[in-house]
Amino acid sequence: MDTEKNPQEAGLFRASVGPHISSGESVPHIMWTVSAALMPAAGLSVYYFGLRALLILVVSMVSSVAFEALTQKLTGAKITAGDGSALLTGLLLGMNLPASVPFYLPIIGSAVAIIITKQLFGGLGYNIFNPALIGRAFLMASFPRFMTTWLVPHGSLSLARPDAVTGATPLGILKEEGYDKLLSHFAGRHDMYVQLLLGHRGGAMGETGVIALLFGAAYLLYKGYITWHIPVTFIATVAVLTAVFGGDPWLAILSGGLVLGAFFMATDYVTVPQLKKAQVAFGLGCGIITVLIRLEGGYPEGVCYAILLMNCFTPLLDRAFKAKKFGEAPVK
Amino acid sequence: MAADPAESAGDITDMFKDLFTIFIASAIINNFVFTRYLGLCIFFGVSKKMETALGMSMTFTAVMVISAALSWLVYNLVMLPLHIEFLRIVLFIGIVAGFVQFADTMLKKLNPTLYYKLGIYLVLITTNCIILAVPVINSDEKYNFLQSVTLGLGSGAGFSLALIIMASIRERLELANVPKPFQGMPIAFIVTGLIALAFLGFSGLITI
Amino acid sequence: MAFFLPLPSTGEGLGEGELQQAVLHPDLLNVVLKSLAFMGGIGAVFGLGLAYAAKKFAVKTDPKVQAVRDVLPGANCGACGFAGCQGYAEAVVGDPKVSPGLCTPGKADVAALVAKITGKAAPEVIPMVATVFCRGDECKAGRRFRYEGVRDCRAAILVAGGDKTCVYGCLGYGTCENACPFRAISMGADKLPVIDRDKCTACGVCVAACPKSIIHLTPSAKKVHILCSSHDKGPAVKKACEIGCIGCGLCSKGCPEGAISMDNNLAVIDYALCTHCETCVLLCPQRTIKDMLDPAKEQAERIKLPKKEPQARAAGER
Amino acid sequence: MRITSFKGGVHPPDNKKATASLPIVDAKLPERVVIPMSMHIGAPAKPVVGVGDAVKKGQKIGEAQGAVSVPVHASISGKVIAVGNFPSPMGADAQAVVIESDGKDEWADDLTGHEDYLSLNPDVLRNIIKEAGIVGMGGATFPAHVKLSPPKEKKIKYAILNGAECEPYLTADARLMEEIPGDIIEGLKIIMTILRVTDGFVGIEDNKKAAIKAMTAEAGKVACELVVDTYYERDGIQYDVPKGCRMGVRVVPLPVKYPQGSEKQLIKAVTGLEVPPGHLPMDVGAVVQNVATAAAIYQAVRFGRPLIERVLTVTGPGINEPKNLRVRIGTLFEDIISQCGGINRKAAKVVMGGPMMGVAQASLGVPVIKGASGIVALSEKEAVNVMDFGPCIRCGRCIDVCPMGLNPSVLGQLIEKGRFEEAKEYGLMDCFECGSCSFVCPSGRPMVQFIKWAKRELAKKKAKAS
Amino acid sequence: MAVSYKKLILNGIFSENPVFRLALSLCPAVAVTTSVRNGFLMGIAVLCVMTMVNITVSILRNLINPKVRIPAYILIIATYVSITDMVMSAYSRAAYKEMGLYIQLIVVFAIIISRAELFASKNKVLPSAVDGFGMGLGFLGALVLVGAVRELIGKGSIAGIHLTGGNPLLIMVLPTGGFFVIGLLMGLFNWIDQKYYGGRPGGVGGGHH
Amino acid sequence: MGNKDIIKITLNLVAICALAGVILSVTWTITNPVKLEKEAEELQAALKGLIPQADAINKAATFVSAGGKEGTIYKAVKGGKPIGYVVSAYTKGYSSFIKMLVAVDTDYRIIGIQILSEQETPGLGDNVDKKWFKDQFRGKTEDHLVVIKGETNTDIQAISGATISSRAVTNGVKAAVEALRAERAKDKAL
Ligand SMILES: Cc1cc2nc3c(=O)[nH]c(=O)nc-3n(C[C@H](O)[C@H](O)[C@H](O)COP(=O)(O)O)c2cc1C
Ligand SMILES: Cc1cc2nc3c(=O)[nH]c(=O)nc-3n(C[C@H](O)[C@H](O)[C@H](O)COP(=O)(O)O)c2cc1C
Ligand SMILES: Cc1cc2nc3c(=O)[nH]c(=O)nc-3n(C[C@H](O)[C@H](O)[C@H](O)COP(=O)(O)O)c2cc1C
Ligand SMILES: Cc1cc2nc3c(=O)[nH]c(=O)nc-3n(C[C@H](O)[C@H](O)[C@H](O)CO)c2cc1C
Ligand code: SF4
Ligand code: SF4
Ligand code: SF4
Ligand code: SF4
Ligand code: FES
Repeated sequence: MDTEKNPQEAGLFRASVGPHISSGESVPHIMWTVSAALMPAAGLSVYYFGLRALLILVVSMVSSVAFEALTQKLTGAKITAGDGSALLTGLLLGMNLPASVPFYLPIIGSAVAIIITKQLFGGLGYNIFNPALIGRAFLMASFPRFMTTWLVPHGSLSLARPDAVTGATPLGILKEEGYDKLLSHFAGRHDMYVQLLLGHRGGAMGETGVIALLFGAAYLLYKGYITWHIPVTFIATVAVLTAVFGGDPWLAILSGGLVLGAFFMATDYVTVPQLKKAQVAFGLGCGIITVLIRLEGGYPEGVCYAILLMNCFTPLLDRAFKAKKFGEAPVK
Repeated sequence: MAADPAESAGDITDMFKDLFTIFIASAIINNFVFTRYLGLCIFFGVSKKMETALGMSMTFTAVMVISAALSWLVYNLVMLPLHIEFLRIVLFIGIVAGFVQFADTMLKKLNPTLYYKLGIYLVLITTNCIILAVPVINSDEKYNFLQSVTLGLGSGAGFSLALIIMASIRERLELANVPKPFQGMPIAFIVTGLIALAFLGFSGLITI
Repeated sequence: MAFFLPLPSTGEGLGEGELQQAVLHPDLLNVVLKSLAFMGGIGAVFGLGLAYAAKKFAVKTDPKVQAVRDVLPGANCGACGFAGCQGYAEAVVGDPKVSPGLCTPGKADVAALVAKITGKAAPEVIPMVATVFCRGDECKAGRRFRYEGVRDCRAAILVAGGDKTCVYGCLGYGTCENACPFRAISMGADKLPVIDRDKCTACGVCVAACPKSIIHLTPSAKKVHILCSSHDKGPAVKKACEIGCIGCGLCSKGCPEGAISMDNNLAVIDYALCTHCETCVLLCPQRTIKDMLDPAKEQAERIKLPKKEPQARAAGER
Repeated sequence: MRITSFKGGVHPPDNKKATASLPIVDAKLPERVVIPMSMHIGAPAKPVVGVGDAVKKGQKIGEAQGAVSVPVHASISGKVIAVGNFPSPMGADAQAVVIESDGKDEWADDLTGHEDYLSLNPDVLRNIIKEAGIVGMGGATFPAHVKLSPPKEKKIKYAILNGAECEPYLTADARLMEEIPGDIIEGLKIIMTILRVTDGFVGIEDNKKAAIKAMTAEAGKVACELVVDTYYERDGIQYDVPKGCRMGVRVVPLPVKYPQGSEKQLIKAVTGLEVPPGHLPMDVGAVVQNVATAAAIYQAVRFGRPLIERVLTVTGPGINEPKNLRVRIGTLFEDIISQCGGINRKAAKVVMGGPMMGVAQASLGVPVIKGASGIVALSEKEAVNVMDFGPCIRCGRCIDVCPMGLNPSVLGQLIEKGRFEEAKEYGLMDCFECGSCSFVCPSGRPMVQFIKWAKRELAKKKAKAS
Repeated sequence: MAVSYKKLILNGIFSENPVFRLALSLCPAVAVTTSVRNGFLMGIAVLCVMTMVNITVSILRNLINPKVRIPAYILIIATYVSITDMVMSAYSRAAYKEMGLYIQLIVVFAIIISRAELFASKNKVLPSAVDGFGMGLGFLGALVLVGAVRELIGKGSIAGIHLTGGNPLLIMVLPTGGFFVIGLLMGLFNWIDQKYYGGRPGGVGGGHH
Repeated sequence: MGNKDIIKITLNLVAICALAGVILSVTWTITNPVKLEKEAEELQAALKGLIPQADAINKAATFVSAGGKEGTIYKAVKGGKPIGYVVSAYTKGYSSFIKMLVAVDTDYRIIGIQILSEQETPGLGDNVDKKWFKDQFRGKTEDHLVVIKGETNTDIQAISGATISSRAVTNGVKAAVEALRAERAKDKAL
């Protein structure tokens, strides 16, 4: 046979099955963009909670990436720690912590998030549960005291652990002391909404700056990196159910980690259903569980557990909903 | 049997509320597998495939309800009057074993297809903690007949839910690149731990 | 609403209330009699029920199936041609025409056992082993283009029939390695599969998996092989690969047993006739013929061959 | 008047500028052609000439084998110098006849045309088309006469010409429509005559304004030639074929998105009908042919000329002088490229067809076949490298774009683990390998390769079982 | 069947460890192993019951009709469990309070019935006793190991002796932590097995026989 | 299989059942008194531990406690005169019913409490059994049975991270005192 007819003297052609061109989208690009979209909120939390907040975020991100690289080295897998997904996990984990936690907490949290929740399942794309949220839930169960000690926004540059100045979260006050107490805490309903929107209140770092979160979320929606399905159903369900049970729906939306959770964590491709219809069901489930926990549960806040519980159902939802095939009679 | 507040109140809605609470509590909130850590052997054993999980779910729920009912009857109508409560472990497990063996023999003959689908699970049921825990709770808590049966049904439904969730997750895991030493049972344990961690969100779901 | 289920417990209670005299000082005889009656009753009910059910609903099962199933290796490799070991067990017991010697991994021992259980005659089983009929490693045969895609030989042939210069040659993406249920295959550094002849059970899974059909089962006692699969004419082979069979026929002519025949430009050994005389090994100008009897000699021979850089055949790197 | 198109699809950069306005030019007469016996779906033709035979242009050199097969013709006059296995652009080597030119380029003597072709019996027409070796020139190379012979119980209502040309880079069909709209419409009329349909459509993507204009003008003439009214409404759209016409041909501008040119998607866009999974276009009463096929049919029926040449686009950053060329079947890629200023250092990958569905070539020593719509030399940067694709991150983009409504993410993962049978349950067989999924996948997963691989394994298994 | 007693015992501890290899009787392995002490007590209870059951079944093996084999074995197990339960409730009250329900649940531990069925019903008394003892030992060992790890991480102590200061990982003494510890230990053992003994992947089973 | 087999199988099972019944009833007759005695002893020890100066502490009344469970009131007598009461009551905690003894003097001032059983979270809720927590109740009157998060000398300081359990115990104590009040109102002799 004739193989000598190689016209390209410089070397060999490349060959593969088509398509031979691509949209140019890549995983690192997506991950870094989502991280960037979180920066306004991260910046705001540093503004409110001081340098310490920055340090917690950095420790969390660095340790996540380090654990990712370490496990990949140990298991002999290709090292993809730079693809931004571990960084994003670290960032989100950090944003889920109060600024007052000791520095070893984000490290333990990243270890659980990256090693147990992600790499033991095969790494990016294979994990069943949201790594950052598992990290948070793990820390919550292990160090409930640290995890429920919230800082009052103070903008201090000190790095010491300010254990004296603690403030309750709005939902905590709501649960413990009631709505009226909460209103008096904020000097009025209108002030409360504004303060919540601007994030001037106690809470985990990433929960506070709702306006900054919405800003980042809008950018991701515009870029098409996330779609409205989960966030909107999630938030709407919480608002409606809260109203039905006699609560304040706006407070329900603006307080707690709902905005962060709905836009940045309940949208993690890996751990939510793929199909839009299934995503709506996912958002609905998240909303119901969140309200159940907030109103009846042992915790003041339920977003984290709601997403994790729905993560359990993701494979089931993936099975239950099928796309309509071209030419098939529409499925009911 | 002991006085039960709902019963003595004689209020039908209260009774249904009470039964509903028992059902939801045992099926979801206090799911035996994820919050009580019972029934694990079978849970891990048959959750590899959705098909087996479904088979086990149906079989288990049926056996659960029947054995809860039978146990209640014998315990409350025979053992309590005779003051031989100390035989309850023997009795409860005896009922399950006998019933399962009976159903096994019958099914094999009467409906072989169903037998080949469900038969293998029948035998496994006798070695499931929940099957014993439920009658024990029923007698401990002095539940009435309906409450006992509801607890049986709820526990069965809860176990089924756990199995189905787990099976769907494990089927997805078959596409994942779990490191070799962790394939199979170890990763299943980790998954269950993670689900249990998520179910902690339900903990304390009580009014104070 | 309180969704709250009590944990069952026995260790909880402190004895409360006045201790009943009867309970505190039970009458042994009374208790024993009550228990006896109760347990006897339960036993009778269950015993009768079960025994009756066992009689009424008796089904025959063939214990032989289980017996056969127990002696089979349980690899479910499918070499027998049935759906797993259970399938074969049922077939060999149920169907008199099914031979007891179909389980290749089980070798003669299992065949004998199965024969004994089923009462069939034990067949003669020639032990076989898998052999790779290609020696064109990265140095000896090059690549035609730069393949990009899934690292699997079956996927790689989708692109222009595979990237090897020799269209018959081993692609080296290790499909056989992954397919072997007994982990008998490993990909060598030269990107050719190496078969561990001790681990290989001749199940034939790799034979079916290889898209180039260059793995064959050969009698494990026979150790001289013509390791090439190319049916190309001599000049084409020479261009594509250094060690391929060029169809010159020297071996065929030289073999004192007449064991080698030419099949469409490729020399083929009839293992029934080969006596390991090694004449052909020495005759082959391309050194295609491999003698596994004497691996040291084989090694020495390999070293003698001029080594080339991988892809030397290609017109160099871009 | 745009009808909703299909759901999904992608928008690759179209890159057609380089050749869109270049008129078709005739390529130099090749000195040697390598004509594969298998340029169509179905059994390869059997050579009927031997080494040393003298042949003339249009002379039959390969005989069709069976129903789904067509004959093969010499594309130049000269001498047969070899019959054997030669590299083919479709992959592995295939049997081919090599002809050395005598420079005379003489037609064979026995080729006869028909002036009054529309009055011929459909069976006669079909036979002419078959004997002319005409296969689908849109890429699928399905024998045209088979498509034009639907079983009696299938009532065909629409004859659709495919002028979508949705692949980036390619402009051959667009040029044909601009330059010889008459041939194409005549071809369509022959098709309509054979199928006895009154409704002809030409679907053209909206970015080819000149082609739409030329074709609309030509289609308008059809409407005026013949008699009988047809007014009808379908899916809320009024189709009014002017009074006094029997046949109507309508040019339908299509939304610009890939793979608009795929048969089922085109039918959906033009008629609003969806061909159910596992069914053929004729099951909804449609037959689709490429515009070049229609032109070839006209050539064969009118002048008796078999399919021995085709128009293709030679383009891409790796080609020095991109062109639209009319070339003889069997001309080697290297000969064609040398007429386009040669290949340059940028070329990393040479593809026959478009960059989405085209077949990458190992070398340029392969011949042009009937289904070759272009030769595209892609640059290192734009040719995607799938060697180190990552795991699926379940982003769902592929599901959104799959025009068939499949779940390529699951398909890819199942096949990656060797679970071909299960992939079938997820609609493996309905995938027509358009590559939209791989195009958008941020992990660069080669779904099309997975899918082709699985289909092949399943076919092998089926063949073994029977 | 020629059996070496040493091999039988080692078998129970390593190659067929009820928890790590056979994945049987997992509930107590998760639920009661919050400390070395609890694991030890549970293990001892199971060890006793298992040995006695195996002995009894082996003695009675020719007297029990195969048709009612399973119910009969379960009755035997239940009897021994009830005895353990009663004896503990009377004479070892502290331990009994901590074991709570799980003592009664010993009845359904698959490992016991499976050994009765697979081994004791086919073997003489002494080997059966040794087998039961070995399996029980393996179970005991597994529970103590899991208990030790959890106690160390979750409480910073081992067998009640405080070792570390600071804030321990509370979650480890929650049952959730039990799953993690067992999963990770299983993985570790598999890794050792695969690395040094060339074991099969997914070496742990999880069947009921 | 004939009818004889049925009888044989049945007898087989009956024999085993009977044997089990006999063994168990013998064991029970031996162990149960011991168990009950020990339970009684433990109860007395617990009661005495709360009001050591009493001559005798005996059951005096029952009432319905949390979750419909039975609560008991014991009366502590010294020299024939009541010096206090011990209430055994349940309260709904974080994840279980907490059972406790509440000792009260005749003026309803708390003498002390004892946790009998609980299944709260190890490390969190189960800290209600810690001495410092229980000791807080000594000498408190009903008015000061209020849980405070943070330092307090007058009220009950919550266990940090387990406010629910702390509150449960405190409310349980309050409920127990109320139950005692109610029972005494009903039964003057108490
Ligand atoms: C087995 C087979 C039979 C076919 N039969 C017909 C037919 O009878 N009529 C028809 O119009 N097309 C028929 N086709 C052609 C297909 O409908 C389709 O046009 C062809 O596969 C190319 O389409 P594509 O380029 O969109 O892939 C057949 C195709 C195959 C594979
Ligand atoms: C993804 C995809 C894209 C296609 N694009 C075109 C196209 O742009 N133009 C075209 O004529 N055929 C295209 N085809 C082929 C058509 O499906 C169909 O086979 C053809 O139009 C039938 O005409 P033919 O048999 O005359 O080639 C495409 C097929 C596929 C699968
Ligand atoms: C795993 C887990 C177990 C818990 N167990 C208890 C418990 O036993 N008792 C309790 O009061 N709260 C328990 N909690 C609830 C939280 O710690 C809750 O935030 C706390 O009760 C509120 O108290 P704080 O106001 O001091 O933060 C538990 C939480 C978790 C995550
Ligand atoms: C839109 C979006 C949201 C994400 N959200 C999370 C998240 O909530 N938690 C997390 O650990 N990783 C998140 N990631 C990163 C990544 O998907 C995650 O690490 C995978 O779950 C790891 O397999 C997100 C990524 C994207 C693109
Ligand atoms: S022998 Fe076959 S399967 Fe194995 S690497 Fe070579 S080509 Fe691939
Ligand atoms: S090498 Fe081939 S024949 Fe031998 S055991 Fe492996 S797969 Fe089977
Ligand atoms: S799955 Fe097939 S049809 Fe769907 S986008 Fe991918 S290649 Fe196209
Ligand atoms: S586009 Fe790629 S990464 Fe996204 S779901 Fe599809 S296969 Fe997975
Ligand atoms: S110990 Fe096996 S199910 Fe509980």
